[in-house]
Amino acid sequence: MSAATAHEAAATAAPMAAPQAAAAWPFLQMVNVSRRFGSLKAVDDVSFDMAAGELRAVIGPNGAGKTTFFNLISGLLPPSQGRVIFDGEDITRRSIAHRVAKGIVRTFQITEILPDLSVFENIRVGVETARGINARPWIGRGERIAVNRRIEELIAIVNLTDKARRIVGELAHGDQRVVEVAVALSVGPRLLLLDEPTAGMGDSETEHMVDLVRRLHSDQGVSVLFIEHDMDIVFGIAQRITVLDRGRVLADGPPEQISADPQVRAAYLGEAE
Amino acid sequence: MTRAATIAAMWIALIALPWWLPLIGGYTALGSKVLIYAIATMGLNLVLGFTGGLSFGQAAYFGLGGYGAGMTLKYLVPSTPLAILIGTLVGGLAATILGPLVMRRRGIYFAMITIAIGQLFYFVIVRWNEVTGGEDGLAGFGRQDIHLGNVVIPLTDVNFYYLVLLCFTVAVAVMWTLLQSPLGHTWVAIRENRRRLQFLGVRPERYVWASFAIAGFITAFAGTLNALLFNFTSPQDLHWILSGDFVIMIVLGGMRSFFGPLIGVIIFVVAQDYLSSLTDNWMTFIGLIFVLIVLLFPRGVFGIFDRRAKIA
Amino acid sequence: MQLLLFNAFNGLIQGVFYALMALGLALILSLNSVINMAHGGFLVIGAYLAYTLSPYLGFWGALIVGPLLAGVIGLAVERGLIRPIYKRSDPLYSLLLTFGLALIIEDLTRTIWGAQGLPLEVPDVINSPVSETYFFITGYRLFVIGITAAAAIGLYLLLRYTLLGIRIRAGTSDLETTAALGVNIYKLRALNFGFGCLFAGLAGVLAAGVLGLTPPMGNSLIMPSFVAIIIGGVGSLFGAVLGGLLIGLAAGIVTTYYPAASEAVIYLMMLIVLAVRPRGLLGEEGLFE
Amino acid sequence: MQAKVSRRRLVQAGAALAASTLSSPPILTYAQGETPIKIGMHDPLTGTYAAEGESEVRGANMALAEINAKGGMLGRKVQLVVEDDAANAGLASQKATKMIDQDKVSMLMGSVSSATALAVNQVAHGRGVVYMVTGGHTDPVTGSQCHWTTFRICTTTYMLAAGLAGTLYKKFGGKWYFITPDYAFGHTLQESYAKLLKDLGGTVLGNSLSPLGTTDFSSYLIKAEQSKPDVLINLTDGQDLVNCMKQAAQFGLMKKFPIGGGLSELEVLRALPKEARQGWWTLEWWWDQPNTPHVKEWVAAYQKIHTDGTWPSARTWFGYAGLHSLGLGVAKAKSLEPVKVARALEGLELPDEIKLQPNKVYFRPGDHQLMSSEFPGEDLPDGTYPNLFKVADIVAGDKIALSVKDTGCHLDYKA
Repeated sequence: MSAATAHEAAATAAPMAAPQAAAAWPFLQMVNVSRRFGSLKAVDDVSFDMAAGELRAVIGPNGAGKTTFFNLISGLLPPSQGRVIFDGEDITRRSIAHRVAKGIVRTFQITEILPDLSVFENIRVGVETARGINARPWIGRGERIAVNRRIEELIAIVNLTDKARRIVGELAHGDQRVVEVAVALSVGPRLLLLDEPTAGMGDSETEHMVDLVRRLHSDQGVSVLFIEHDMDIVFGIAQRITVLDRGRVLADGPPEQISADPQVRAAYLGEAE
Repeated sequence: MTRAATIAAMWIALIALPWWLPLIGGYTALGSKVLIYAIATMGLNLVLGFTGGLSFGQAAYFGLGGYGAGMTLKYLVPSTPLAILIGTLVGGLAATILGPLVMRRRGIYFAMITIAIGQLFYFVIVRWNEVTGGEDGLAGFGRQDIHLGNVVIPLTDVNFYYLVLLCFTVAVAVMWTLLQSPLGHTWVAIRENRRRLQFLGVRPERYVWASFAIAGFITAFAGTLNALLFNFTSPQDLHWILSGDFVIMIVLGGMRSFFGPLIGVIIFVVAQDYLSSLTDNWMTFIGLIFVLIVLLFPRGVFGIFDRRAKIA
Repeated sequence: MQLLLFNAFNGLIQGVFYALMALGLALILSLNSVINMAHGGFLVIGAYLAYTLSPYLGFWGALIVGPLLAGVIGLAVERGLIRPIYKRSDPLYSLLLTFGLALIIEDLTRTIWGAQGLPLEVPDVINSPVSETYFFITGYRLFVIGITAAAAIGLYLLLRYTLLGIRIRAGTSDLETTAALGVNIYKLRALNFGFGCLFAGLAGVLAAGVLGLTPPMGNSLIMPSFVAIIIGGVGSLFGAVLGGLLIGLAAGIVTTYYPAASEAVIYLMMLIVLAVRPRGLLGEEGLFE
Repeated sequence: MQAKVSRRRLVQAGAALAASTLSSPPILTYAQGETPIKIGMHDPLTGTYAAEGESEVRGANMALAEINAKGGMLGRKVQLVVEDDAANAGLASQKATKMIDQDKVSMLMGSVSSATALAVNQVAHGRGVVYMVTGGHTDPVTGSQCHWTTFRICTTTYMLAAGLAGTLYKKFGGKWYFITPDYAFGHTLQESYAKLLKDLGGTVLGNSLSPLGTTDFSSYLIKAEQSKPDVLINLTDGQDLVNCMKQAAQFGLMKKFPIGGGLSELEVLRALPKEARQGWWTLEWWWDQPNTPHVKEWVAAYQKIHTDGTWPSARTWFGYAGLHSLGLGVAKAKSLEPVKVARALEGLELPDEIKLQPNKVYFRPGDHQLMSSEFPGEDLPDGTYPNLFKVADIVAGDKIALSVKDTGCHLDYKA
């Protein structure tokens, strides 16, 4: 499909969207987005495109505005200016729930789980939400079996079968983060936002997580956008990297281009050495 | 003992209560009162223990249920089932209507607003003399015999106990089903982590509202039985002191456990009944129960055995 | 019309009293994160201690020493009972603890001083009307307004200009950071709790001038101050004062036409404020700002 | 506060709370096999009405000692079971049920608040147990909600009004303003006063209904002042009365017009500072009756037992007369059977050493209301406890009570 036909298709499907000339369908697009906190510009006039099926990393020094960037996409914060477009729809002012329904699901830098519940119960909430039944005051046998089967499936995907009945709050940190990813996965994301998925993990835990992210992307067909500090991981798995610095996009491109970018080397990689 | 065996033993003990309670010096009405309070507190615990909303004004719906039932019998129809039905609706609808004001709050705010709303109802009841009897309470009605086709069941003390036990069973079945359902799972998830749930695309407010409303109905249901217990209801049944008592009964038994409130009620009601016969200073002892539970046994009786109930 | 004005003014005077109660409660709520259900208890303690001390110290001495002792008892309670539960994130526990404390205080008061109501004698200087026409403006009421205003202004100055006050404000907005900066937050919270109880004690002595002393007297006085805080906005001390004045005014006006609703009206007002402006009139804007 | 009444001490005081979970005190067995007659008494020993409740219990215990000293009832020892109702109607019902079912009491007595009286009225009637109301004044107890089981010592609200109205009218004039507590007791009292005033030829200038538990009376006092009454009738009771009078004194209203009222009590008078202890009120009994036989001896007997410097009040007498009445009823019926006791009590006249007042004092058969006297009089601002009141008159109860027909009472004996 040529760029021109893609443009037309988008225009007919969603007249609100303003797709720009991109190589592929603009899956997630941010147009001149800013977010201010008082006088501080945490995100400053950022424009950003991401294609469906991408595995993209967001990097940048501390205070670069990475988490705010995620908050703007996931709907935790409204932008001060600019527009956020997802899958052809302007979602700038849409609720978190609407975004999740469209397939944007995130995890947090500080693990957000249901600490007093088991792995199974954590994932069950997501599965029931995904099936749209979580307001039901009773559950039939058939439905219950279907729900349980799906939970077991997800637990198998993230390799936690032997810990399914354990209380999440008592699991190792790495496992807790895996549970969070599994819960996010349970609602059927199209775009998964992972905020520092390996933060605070040991080597083997990190390896497990990296493998999981890669498999989600390749086997489950989920588009993944992740914030990460560990450059080995970033350059190891990301297909494309966006570098933020002081709220602005410093560079954007495939790993080899980023690692060669003199600006990035000066502002970020140099500093990290 | 397995869980099933324990629960079976509990039901047998409850069914046989009118025989064994007098033998150890109790009285049947005390058994009825315990079960009535158990329904109320287990209902409240849907909000408090399972949804994590600190409802501190629950007595209002309990009392409204009582007035609804009493006034039905006094002014409308002499029918016990109708009195229970109407009372339950009155209290439950009050909670449903006010739910939206409550559902967005958390923690301290939730507590303060529920207390204040409870006091609003208290003052309406206590000042609306012509209808409610005001400070003197509502008297002059009596529970009516139950007519089942040609069979007439007189509501003697023992029969009334069995009516209460039947209601308890129904309420337990309803609450158990709810907590096993996706709705119940969502409540627990809200208690555990509201933000996580929001980012799964759930709007927690609506579910908190549902929880608050359902708890209101169940507490009101208990309130109707309470009015029928002594054929009397008074504004003190809506007062925040009773709300506080309900909460401590739940915490005493264990707020994370389904049957925890029942245990808490048994201990609290029996202790109050016993202590207030023993000493003028029983309030100090009740107060000490509050303080000691909070400081030493925050997980309650059930929590001691349940490693899930983490507090600090 | 004249009657309405009388009552509106009179309501404001009553509101001053609610404000004083609410101020102490709000202070404890914001820094200690405790809904102090025993606030009415500390009020009773202040009032009874003043009653016991007044034969020795006179009314004026008792007015000072009674609340101070209530504050000291507050310090002890904080140290022994409240401090161990700060680490529990669920506010349920402090609520229940102070609730139990309220029962104990009421019962001990009854045991020590008796259930029989007791009169606190007010000096004649302030115990009569200042004007024939406006007979409801008594010296005592002006005195209450004066003391409350002085207490509120004193608190404002303390929070604004003293090191302790600045720390309390800092702790209210971000306790962890304040602790990280090397402030002993345990001491800070203890002092703050003591201040709150001191305010409760002061309210108690002032109330005793117009009410008879009974052990349960705190119960009926604590709820309106809750409402004052919700209306004014949780987290704002100025809001608590404003809320107190507003509900006093509302109750005063409604009393003119429909006395039976004079209590219900303040709760209705709260519902309306919540529906229109959920965080209260001045909610979460920091202390006195 | 010492000299505790003989509460139920069936258990070792040290019995641990833990042990109480489901067990209950073992029944005390008498060595001789003689079972005592138990009488259950509920009264507020905590909460707002604790002072009044304690006075009633003290009175009942004096009667108990006297009855047992004379051989008990029907030759059996009498035991008083006292339960705290905290002036909470729900708790009162529970305790009444407990005393009937668990303690097997033969008769019930007690109450300070009308709500508890009405609540226990239901329980007692439901179980066919004779109930002697000591201190709940609301009219329905021996009126619209009267039962064959229920008798009452304290006077009706109507009688309270009737005792004083004439005196006030004659002394001060006929333009009255009312401050009325907004609940059943206040309403009946005000209606009674208004009716009596009309009959005397006076006018009601206005009536402010003050919610029970009001702490700030200024708006009602403002309204009252504006109407420039001959008399301000303050019908509030208990703590409300204390608060209202304190505030009226601060407004200087006592200097403008006299204040009169409904019920006052020694307990209330004691709680008033001197500047508020003014005006005309009705008591239902007074310790200083120099010309009435037995009163001085009785007061002395009270003070021999209670050395805390207190004097007996009307409440003490309620408790005293209440238990003695039950004793007299049983003696006359020669049985504990409720219907027989109730029938025996109807028309029963209290002897001098129990009634402790002039006039004929008896239970009216039609509504079971005791026809006892009212003691209208004036507060003494300069008096010291217990000289806080000057009795002006002692009005016989049956002269001022509503006729049985007007009370609306129909006794519901089973056929």
